[in-house]
Amino acid sequence: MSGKKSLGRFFTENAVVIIFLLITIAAIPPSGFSIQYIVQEMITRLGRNSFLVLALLLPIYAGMGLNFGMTLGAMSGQIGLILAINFNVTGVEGLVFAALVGTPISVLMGYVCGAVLNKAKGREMVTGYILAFFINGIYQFLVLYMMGSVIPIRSPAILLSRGYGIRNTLNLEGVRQSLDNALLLRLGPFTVPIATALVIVALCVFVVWFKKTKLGQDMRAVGHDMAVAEAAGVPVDRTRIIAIIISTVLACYGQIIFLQNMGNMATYNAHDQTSFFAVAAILVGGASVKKATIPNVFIGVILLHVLFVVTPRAGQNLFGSAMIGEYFRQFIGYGVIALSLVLYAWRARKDAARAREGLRGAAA
Amino acid sequence: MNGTKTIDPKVRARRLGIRLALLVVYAVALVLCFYGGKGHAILVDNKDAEGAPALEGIMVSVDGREALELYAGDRDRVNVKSQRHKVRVEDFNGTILAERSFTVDVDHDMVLLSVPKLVAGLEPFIEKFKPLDQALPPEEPSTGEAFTSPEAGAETPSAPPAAP
Amino acid sequence: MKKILRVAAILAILALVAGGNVFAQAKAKFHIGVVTGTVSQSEDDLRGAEALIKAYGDVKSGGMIQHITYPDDFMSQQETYISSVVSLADDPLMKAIVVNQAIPGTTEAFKRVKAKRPDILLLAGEPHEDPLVIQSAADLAMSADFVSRGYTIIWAAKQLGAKTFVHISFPRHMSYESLGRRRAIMEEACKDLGIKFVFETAPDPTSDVGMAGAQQFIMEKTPQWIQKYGKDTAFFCTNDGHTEPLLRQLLAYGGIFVEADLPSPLMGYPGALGIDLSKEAGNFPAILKKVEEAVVAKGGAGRFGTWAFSYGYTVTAGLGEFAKMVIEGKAKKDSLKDLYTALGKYTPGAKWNGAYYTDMNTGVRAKNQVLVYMDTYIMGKPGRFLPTTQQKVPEKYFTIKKQ
Amino acid sequence: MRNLKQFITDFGWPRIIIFIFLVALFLAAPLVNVRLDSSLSDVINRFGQNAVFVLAMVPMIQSGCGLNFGLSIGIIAGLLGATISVQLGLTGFLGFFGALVIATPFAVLFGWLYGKLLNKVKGEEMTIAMYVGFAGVMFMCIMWLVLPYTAPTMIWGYAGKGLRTTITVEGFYRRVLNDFLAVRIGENFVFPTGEILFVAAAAFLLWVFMRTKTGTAITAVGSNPDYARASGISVDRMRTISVIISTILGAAGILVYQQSFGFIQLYTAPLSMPFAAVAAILIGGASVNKASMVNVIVGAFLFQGLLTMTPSVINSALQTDMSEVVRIIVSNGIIIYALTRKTKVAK
Repeated sequence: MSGKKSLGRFFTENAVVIIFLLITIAAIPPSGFSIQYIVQEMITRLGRNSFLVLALLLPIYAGMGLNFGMTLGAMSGQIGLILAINFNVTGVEGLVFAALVGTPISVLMGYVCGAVLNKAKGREMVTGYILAFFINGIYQFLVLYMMGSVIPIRSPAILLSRGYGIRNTLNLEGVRQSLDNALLLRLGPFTVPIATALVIVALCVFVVWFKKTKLGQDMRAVGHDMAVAEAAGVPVDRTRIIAIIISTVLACYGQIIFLQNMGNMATYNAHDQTSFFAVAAILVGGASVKKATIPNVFIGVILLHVLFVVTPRAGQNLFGSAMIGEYFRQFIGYGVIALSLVLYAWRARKDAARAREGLRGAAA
Repeated sequence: MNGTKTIDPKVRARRLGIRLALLVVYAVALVLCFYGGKGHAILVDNKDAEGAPALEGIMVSVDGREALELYAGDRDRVNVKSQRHKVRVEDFNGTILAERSFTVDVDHDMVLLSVPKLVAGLEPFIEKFKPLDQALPPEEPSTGEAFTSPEAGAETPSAPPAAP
Repeated sequence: MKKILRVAAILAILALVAGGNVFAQAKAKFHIGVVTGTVSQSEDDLRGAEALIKAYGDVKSGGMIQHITYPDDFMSQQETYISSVVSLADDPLMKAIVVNQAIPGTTEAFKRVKAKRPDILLLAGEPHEDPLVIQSAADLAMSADFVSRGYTIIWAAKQLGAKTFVHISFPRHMSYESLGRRRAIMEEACKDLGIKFVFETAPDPTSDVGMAGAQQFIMEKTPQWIQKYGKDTAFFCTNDGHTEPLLRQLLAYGGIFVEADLPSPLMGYPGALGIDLSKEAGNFPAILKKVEEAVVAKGGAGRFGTWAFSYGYTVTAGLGEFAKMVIEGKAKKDSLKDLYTALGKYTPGAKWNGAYYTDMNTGVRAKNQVLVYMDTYIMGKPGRFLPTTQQKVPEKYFTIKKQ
Repeated sequence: MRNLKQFITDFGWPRIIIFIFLVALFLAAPLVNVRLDSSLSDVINRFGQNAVFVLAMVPMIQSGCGLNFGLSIGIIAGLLGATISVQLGLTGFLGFFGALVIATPFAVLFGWLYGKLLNKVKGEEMTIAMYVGFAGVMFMCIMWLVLPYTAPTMIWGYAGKGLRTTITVEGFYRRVLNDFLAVRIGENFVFPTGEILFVAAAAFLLWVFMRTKTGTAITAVGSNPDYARASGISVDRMRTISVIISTILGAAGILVYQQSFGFIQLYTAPLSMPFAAVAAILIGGASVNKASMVNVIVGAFLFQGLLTMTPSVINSALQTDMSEVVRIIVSNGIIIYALTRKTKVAK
């Protein structure tokens, strides 16, 4: 009985990963892509997206759910990039410059986000989501109206010709793929951006190390039970804010890495989907609102992006309509987030109910 | 954070020191990146300059990159990073006419390097590029190149030319 | 639970079809990738791709055309867009990629394709990126002539008796070099022809109000604009989504409409008028006739215009055809004549005019960007063509800069 | 006195500020050549158009399910009703109420499933609702393409299949409510009597319902689930009922919206609609777990007023397009404000 139960448990716990794996495997043949293409695309996308997804880990440890507020960090990174392009700082230095400019902004944003989320305990995710919309308004105000009029912009190439505001699409020519190309490894038919990979590995090491520090321990305590942590003398609110600040700063760097690979930045929209894709990826990788590990990140990025690469074409080849493939991809994207949230919430409730019953049984 | 124990003044001083140091590191890193990563476009110009007529056929190489082939009246563009650079001018036989290192003002996004002046040993052979028509505020993304000769820069600025 | 069932159902479908799908051996010697918007973004472009599939077959069934679409919110999903264009280059038989409309990100996508497969011919229809940017990557870019039309549309409006010209747009579009420059030309042309020029702002459909909010705004404001500027006012909007509610209100309240930004009998009219065109599919003269009847019935005779053939449709289909001709060696990729031959296949009898794009700053004529336009057809009893293509556009307009 | 102060600080300030801002906009309108009468007419019309959506928020808030970010589910039901009604060729009042009748069973079914789902995820309703709504909309995008509709006014004229992005309801039920007993004052002001009556009727019915035995039970579940359970109320059942009602109201809301707007909007159009309704009810002073009819009316009016007035007045005044940004900041700021207010965490 217990074996059966544990098998069932394995399935429920990994339902999202399993379902996703099945859909992905089923969708690869009809897409008609070569394995070589898919693998190369995976390598590229791991380099491009992992950093952003890793930024989600700390707030989950701190029990704040999925940090939809990471979009704030992405916006900070974009401001850094805009300034780097403005001063024509190129190459890896340009990226570091953008990151340095983005850091204080994202720290501030992270603080604001953390403070707001502290006032909305229990509703962090929705609040973070709306907060991203709100800050997006401020970002637009800053970039579209302040830059060029209040904040001096010297490069006419990025300024709208009306004299203020940044152009809609920026060509990141100067920094384009500078990190990726800094150290390229050719592995048979594949190219691997080693420098990017090293940065990501460094971040993983940081996360592992951070969990062991006093602050990391505090974070886990807060994530486990705020009241208990408070009683144990952990400054709950402060710890939560720090978790969000770190996450926001990482998102800022992540967005810079993402955009240098894209080579092209939609000034007003590049951050729109950042949190959506990152959250979808980590959930697909088997993480939940309360629990996430580094392997979740990589499994998630691979699975989600393979699916995103193959579904439009697979859908098209199966249904004979390119549009259906496209809609299907988006449906899967939203659906999987909903599904994994539901599965998690449902499981958590069942566990709680079981615990309560156990308690009652004991009482009786 | 009330309720926490009062902090030892020594610890406090150390904390302050660390924070200040971090701030300095931050500022230094920012400046280093700015200067090191600052890109400049060098317009390598082989036109008649005051006191130095254009040279017939020359090969100009900046920082040891693939040499540009310039005939009299030609102008080409090289994108470089940071401020100190080397330029070497040869004729088509490989005789070195001049080899110099030079500095670009960090504030100049685009500079004009006059090869005839360089070869003739006239200073300054490098100056800030002034668009011919300052009246029109530049607005196209490639205005910088707008006034260079057509073969030089009708295209958008490309990454520093490695091997073609 | 619902979710699980749903996913399970889709899985089952996938498995079934995947199992039963026989991968037909490709019969075509080469493939052409076609990228367009979905029906909800730009129907005409997509229909052009369907026409190509009809003519040359789908890659899936051994034909020549591989058609994919880009997401509706393409501004936020550049990653998806770029990688799906690049994914076309995975097919070793792929010899050309046609993108219509070439939304932001196309240049980057083309650069990646070029890096991977330099042999692929890259054609961009109606690029959204600045001319110099797209020219750096595309083998050929083709746009509606935003220079000449800046003048001809105003000229046509004057022919229809307009006293005021209202230009409706929003910042994102005005930040495009082509659209911003056309606006400046229109403003100048209005001054010269004695028409009052008015610029009105409407919400961007790709912003968070969505298409619904944007259309709602046009619905509400148009009657007020007509009241403010009078019925002898010609309206022009840069966004396709705005066109339908605008036309609808103009038909109801009066006003003049010369032609849409990307003119087509399918643009706005069928939706605004609720016309059934299923029988006329693909037959543009018949479509035009039916649209005209509906417009006249609404009292819009002599005040509403369009191009006789759909621009978006023609660009997709024509560029696809052109790509095929080039690959087969029947055309040269820098021959304007050959391009017109390809376009002409889908627009029998239409009068075209066009030129290479000239960069204003350098005066360099780009050999890989073509600007084209057609005669404007004014619907009425009987309808008539305005000879816009024969208008000599005064030289000065070619040097007007975006402001 | 303290109560009044408490009231203002707790409920009032954002509303008061927005109200003052709106009044300022109205006062400024004539100065920048924006017609007051037509603006007012637009505001009232938009109020009617959107009030039912806002109304749809109430039952779920009261039952403790939080804000209905998954309102799109109801909208989809309404869209099904609308398209089927047009497909059947129903016109006039028959068209509108036909659509309503057809949409209701869909709404009940969807609402039931959706309610069941939300019962499984107590505490996480809002986030999940949002994604369920998104996924539903994307799923329907596929459906709109493949469902076998044939009415020529609805399908793509060119292809002969698949529904259009926007479908005109002209000749079916366009403005049937708006024009019913409409009062026209002057050239530019029209009072859409029928529409407002419909909204009033819907609000009244909901008000009455919330006072029936079931209604009070729903409120009880929302304010204290443990107590409700103890007094023998089935918490899950009440929550499901509230979700079903919310979904039906969502369906009715989109129909009211369509008849006034003149188009049925399909595909991705419903994605952003729930946010406007959420913002509106929060502006109206509702909290995440308490909402009243007053909140609905005030909220819908203030929010739509803001939406209508800011673009026209600010654009005319400043000659910029900044109003978009102002609107984004204001409406989302209000939602944040409401979400961060100290409330007992609804569980």
